[in-house]
Amino acid sequence: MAEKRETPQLDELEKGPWPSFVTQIKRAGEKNAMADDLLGLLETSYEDKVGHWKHGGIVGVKGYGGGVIGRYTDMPEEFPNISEFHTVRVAQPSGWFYTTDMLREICDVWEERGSGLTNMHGSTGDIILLGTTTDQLQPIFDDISDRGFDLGGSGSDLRSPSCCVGPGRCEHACYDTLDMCYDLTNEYQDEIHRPMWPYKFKFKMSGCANDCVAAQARADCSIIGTWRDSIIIDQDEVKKYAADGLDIQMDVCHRCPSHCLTYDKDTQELSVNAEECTRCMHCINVMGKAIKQGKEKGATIMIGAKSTIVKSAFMSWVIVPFMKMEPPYTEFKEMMDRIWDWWDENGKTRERIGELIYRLGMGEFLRATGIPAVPQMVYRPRANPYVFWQKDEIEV
Amino acid sequence: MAEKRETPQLDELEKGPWPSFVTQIKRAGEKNAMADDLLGLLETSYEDKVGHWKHGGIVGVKGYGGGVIGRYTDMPEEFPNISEFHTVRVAQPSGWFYTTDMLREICDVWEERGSGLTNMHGSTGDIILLGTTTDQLQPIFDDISDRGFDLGGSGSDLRSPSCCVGPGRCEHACYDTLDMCYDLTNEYQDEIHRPMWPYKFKFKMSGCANDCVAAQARADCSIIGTWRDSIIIDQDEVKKYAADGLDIQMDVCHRCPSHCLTYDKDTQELSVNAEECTRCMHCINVMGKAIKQGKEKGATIMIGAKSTIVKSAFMSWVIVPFMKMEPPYTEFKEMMDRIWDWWDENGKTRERIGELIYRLGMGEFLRATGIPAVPQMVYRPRANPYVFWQKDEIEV
Amino acid sequence: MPKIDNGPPDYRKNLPPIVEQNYGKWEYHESPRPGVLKHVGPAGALYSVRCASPRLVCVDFIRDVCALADKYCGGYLRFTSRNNIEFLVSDEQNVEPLIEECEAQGLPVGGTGASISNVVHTQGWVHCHTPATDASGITKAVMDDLFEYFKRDDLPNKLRIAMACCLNMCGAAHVSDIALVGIHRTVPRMDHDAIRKGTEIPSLVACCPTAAIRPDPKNKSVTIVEERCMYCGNCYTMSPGMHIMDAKNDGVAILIGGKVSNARTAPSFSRMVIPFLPNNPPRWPEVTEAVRHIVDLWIANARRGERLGEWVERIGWERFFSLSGIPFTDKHIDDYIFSRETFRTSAAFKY
Amino acid sequence: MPKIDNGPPDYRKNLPPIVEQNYGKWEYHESPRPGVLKHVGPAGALYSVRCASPRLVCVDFIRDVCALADKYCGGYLRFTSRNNIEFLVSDEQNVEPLIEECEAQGLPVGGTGASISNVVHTQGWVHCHTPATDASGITKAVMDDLFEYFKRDDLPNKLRIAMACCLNMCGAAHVSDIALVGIHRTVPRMDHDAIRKGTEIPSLVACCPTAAIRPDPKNKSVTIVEERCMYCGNCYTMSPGMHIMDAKNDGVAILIGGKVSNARTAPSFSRMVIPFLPNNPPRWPEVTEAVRHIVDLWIANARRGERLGEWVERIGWERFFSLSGIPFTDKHIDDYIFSRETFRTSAAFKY
Repeated sequence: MAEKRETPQLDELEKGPWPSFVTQIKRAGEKNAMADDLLGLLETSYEDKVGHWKHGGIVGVKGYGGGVIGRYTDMPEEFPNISEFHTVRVAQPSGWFYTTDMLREICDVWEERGSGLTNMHGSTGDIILLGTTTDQLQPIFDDISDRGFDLGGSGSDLRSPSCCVGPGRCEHACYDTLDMCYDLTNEYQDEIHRPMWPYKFKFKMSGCANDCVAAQARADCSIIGTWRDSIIIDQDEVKKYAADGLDIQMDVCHRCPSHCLTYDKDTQELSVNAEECTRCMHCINVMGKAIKQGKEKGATIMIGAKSTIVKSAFMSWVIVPFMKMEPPYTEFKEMMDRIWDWWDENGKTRERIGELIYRLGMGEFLRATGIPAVPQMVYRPRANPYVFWQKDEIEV
Repeated sequence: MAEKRETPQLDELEKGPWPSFVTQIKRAGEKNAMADDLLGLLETSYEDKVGHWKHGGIVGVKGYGGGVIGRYTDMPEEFPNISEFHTVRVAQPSGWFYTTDMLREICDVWEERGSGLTNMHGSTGDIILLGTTTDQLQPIFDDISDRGFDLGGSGSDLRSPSCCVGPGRCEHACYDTLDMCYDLTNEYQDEIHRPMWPYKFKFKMSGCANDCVAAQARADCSIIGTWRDSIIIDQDEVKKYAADGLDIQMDVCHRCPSHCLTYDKDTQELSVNAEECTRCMHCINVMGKAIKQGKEKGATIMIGAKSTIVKSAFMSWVIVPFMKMEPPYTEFKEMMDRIWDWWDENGKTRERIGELIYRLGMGEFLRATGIPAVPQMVYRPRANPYVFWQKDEIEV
Repeated sequence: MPKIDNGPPDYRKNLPPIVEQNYGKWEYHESPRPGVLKHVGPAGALYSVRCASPRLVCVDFIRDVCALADKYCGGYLRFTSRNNIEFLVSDEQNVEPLIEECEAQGLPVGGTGASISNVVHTQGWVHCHTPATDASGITKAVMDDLFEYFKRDDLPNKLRIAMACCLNMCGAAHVSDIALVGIHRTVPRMDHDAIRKGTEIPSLVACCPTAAIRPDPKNKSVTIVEERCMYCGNCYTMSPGMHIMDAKNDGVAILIGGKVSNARTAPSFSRMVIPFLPNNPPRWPEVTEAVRHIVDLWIANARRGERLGEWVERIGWERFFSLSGIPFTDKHIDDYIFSRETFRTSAAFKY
Repeated sequence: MPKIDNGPPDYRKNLPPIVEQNYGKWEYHESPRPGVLKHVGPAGALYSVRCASPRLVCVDFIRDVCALADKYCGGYLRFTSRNNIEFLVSDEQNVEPLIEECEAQGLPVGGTGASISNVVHTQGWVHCHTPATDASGITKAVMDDLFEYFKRDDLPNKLRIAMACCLNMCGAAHVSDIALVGIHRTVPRMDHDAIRKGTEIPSLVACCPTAAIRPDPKNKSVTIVEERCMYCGNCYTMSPGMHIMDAKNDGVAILIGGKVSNARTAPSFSRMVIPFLPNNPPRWPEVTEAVRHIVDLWIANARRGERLGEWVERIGWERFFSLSGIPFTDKHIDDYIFSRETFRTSAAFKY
């Protein structure tokens, strides 16, 4: 290793109580020349206030169309060790549960063949192995595959599905998010590894409407756990919350969006108008020991979320208010096939499913996929009279 | 007059307690052949379920570019008396206040030279004289002009401004809607009578946020009376309402959208957190004797409303939260000149001002017209980062 | 001598003395009974007696009204924005006799306060060139049916009905508690001769909001991409050769929940609840029945003070559909420019 | 032997015994102290100790973490979607010693419940090709400043911060309580040689959301209508010749009030409150100060249980601006596709 690099700007970011990424790069840089060059490049960016990464060319491993993202610095002469500095996406286990043995396997491969730097994890959910050279890509894949790992998605394909902690550690999970995530990932290996669509597609699974993986905001298909019957109230537990000083009237009933809860201060009993409940999770979040979800559990299927580029950010909206969600998820998968077919048929390049539905209309989407229209799909009906009447609705 | 027409369908519409338009047409038809033919044409429409009016050609009177709308039936042989059946729009007095003498003058002209049928009034506010022949148009204008009337607007011009009853009969009027309507109508005679714009433009003036002329929904520029200081509460009158059985807590405080009112049941006193009041008129509507508007009165100026065709219906939005509104309305008129200039410069054919602002952006509109941006213009700021930065905001 | 740019009559010359004296100084108003408003100012009280009119009226009707105004109001009257007549009575003694005489002449008194006032409507088959239905006829049929609610003022709040005879939705139908809208449902039948003769082709092409109309230079006419047409009829306004009226398929849609006042909640658009009912003249029974059903549901379920739309928004539109039994279809879901904002981007809803 | 389409590791093999036994049968959870969650099921309790990580970590860091998990958790741990590490402790006795050792190793324990948890962020200058700023650096600076709120769990509700290094807004910045977004502000500098060499011109033209890019066949390149460009950088993604980074003018915008949970109120987008702050590395003092100001205003004014956006929506955005003293400008008003729905079509507002 060369003499110690001067990084006066980055050194400032080792101060303060929050754990420092600079310390991480330095630590890797002590034994890895790529990481050390990264430190130098980053210090340069901090000095001149621009990034120094160029577009990737096409890099990959045998049998895969994605999973690796090419990246090259625009200062290869100053920082030759990162003239190639590609990312490898490794599919994470459901819920990011690990044994330390598994993690060490990845660490060993990456120490040998890459920069030794990672993101635990990337925004989509994968383990991100940050920076290696082109010639190491295939050996890296071979090594991680031997150790039971696989690549995640990238490009215009199904991205690695991800899910909340679900039944693994949460009393609110209305279906098995961990299992469904694992099931779909295995079912759709081809769609994940070989880009074939107009653009990317994401699944995210949350066990309840608290939506701890932000599925509604980020996944083209968001699967949100819910129930169909009434919440269940345990009056003894209600009394305990009251005794512990919870202001049930104010903090629970008053904040309930549909005002479906009534609290009797004298008897300390809480009752629900089940029909009016929207299952938003608020009351359960506040007094979970006293209020439990109903027994008829499943999920709400929503579609369309994406980030800002280019036609604005979209949030997913309801397409199926309630679906039982049990292995092998046949009803769900059959619906997804119809949706993907329609998207594949009609989508423009780089058009997400939500943008396509917006462009062609929900009516067109529903008719093509055979999903029945229900009022739960909208906050409110259309304000214009511009209905596309279909041939069979018209007298000839 | 020919023998009595058979109108079995329309006869059904003379039954029932609501006053019948059929009776009106029949009554006119007794002495007017045009009205009688109209009855026959309408019965035909009731039989075959389509309208029988063609596009108008261009008809008019000397010196005017609008105010008359040409109309011809597509069944001139069956109904020769309405082969020409044009509409004359006559500008109404502010607030539709009339003396019976004035009304009779119009009736006399119209009985002599038209069908004898009118709309009191058209949707925009004009007196509508319904149906006459081309050769009668100039004489009609001459006659009504002699009697102190004038034509209203039509086509791509300023349409006849209209207003609520205002200070003429309402304690809520925050400015003199009747005067402003009369003032603007006189100020803009050229804009009303000689179409010169991309499309139509409407002013409507409401004295308070109850908006009794639906200005916010219908006028390109909606002028809504408001006040800048606090509502004024008369505690003696509050007590009277309480004594009369009004549930002040429920019907007033609870329904107040900003919950700025507090009622003390014991003292029967009502108090306001003036800063949080949005001046929506609810509490004043419910207990107007006890709650009065503030003293610093004026209007909120809003822009953009239009009906559904073609880019959806728009409602007006705020461009000036508060403006003093007193004759000669100089500040307002100067602003309108700048707005019209920009619209005239940038608007496409048949593009209303609201559609133009939507197309080019509020930022562009505000910069061009010199209206300062204020948070009252929006319910909430933008959710995207797509700001059009201006040259002077950028470092070169 | 006729004069150009005369301007409208000066309203100040048309104000009754009590109005002149109380002008801008009104203190409060009361509703002594349905159809009568009492406004009080320092100079005393004004009683306004409100009567329905069919909007389409003949000159003799106006003269009859004038005779009543002469007899009871010193010759002063006004009209409202909803086509009501208001007799401006300054002598309380005249109120009851005037009401009696109005009712006797077929001028029903009512429409004030928490009632159903007169319908704002368009011309329809009477005088419009793109109507999908008649406006005056439906209005008459609906108001005959709802007559009791014009005469009462104890509904949850006021209810405003508008009737527009085509998709132009003239007359504030887009912001009414209940909007009846004439709709076309089929692609325009093209009369190529008429198009060639009477039309500027580029304007015709440009006017189509969905770009369904394309130039056909060979024919000096246009073609229509049928599946893109949403039957707005804007092209018929541009060209007499684009026949949009269709006796078999034109009809009426019902939109509800609009409101224009700012009181409590922001102004809001009417929303489609019934995409189509057939044209069934002379009395459109399907339409009157549907309107009655919605009105009665509102009266039975809304809280005191709730406008129709405020009630529906409180309970949720999905609940409105389950409560009303009105079927929800793909046609209810917006697919136009601002559709996205109507999509339910929330997993919280009712059934 | 390497295998194609292996799929991810089977999560079931990575679950600690207490999780296997309570799987799907959890009864409730409690928060014994900030940074610790206690989940209880029929087989007993699981304690999760949550630590911050910088997300960008080296393999030795992971090994250190593994050593702790071996010592206190039988070799089991997990990560959260916000880049936190969670040690899964089944023996309550191990909780305090583990916490002590974490803190000693610079792994702060916190981020549970009504706290500010770890920041979700993007790569920034570290590894992205279109960044307008660094992401890790701002995150570090902001969290140093807000450190106390990571350690406390008595805020009005949880607060989620996201940092995206460009207008792509990766990483759920569009629905965060506070979103820091790197923005470009100048028209791309075109390198026509690079465009000619490396770009499919029609795709480049088509990718521009505002149609600002036009083909220039003579030059085999493109031109830009400058006043239409809104600097999204989408063209740079399509062509290496469209240089969007600008050292002098790139910087950071702040959007607030987004939320993704359905509890109480529907999920909502973050909204722009500060259109631009300069890039001032290494510690971006203007950004940390602005974030601190907003957080402290929320803590001082929100009701118990109110997310940042719920508080602002309750008091009104116009009141947020008057209360915060943040200037409102033309840049705050949307002028993109769905702008219309943000315009205040109501005459009722605060000052």
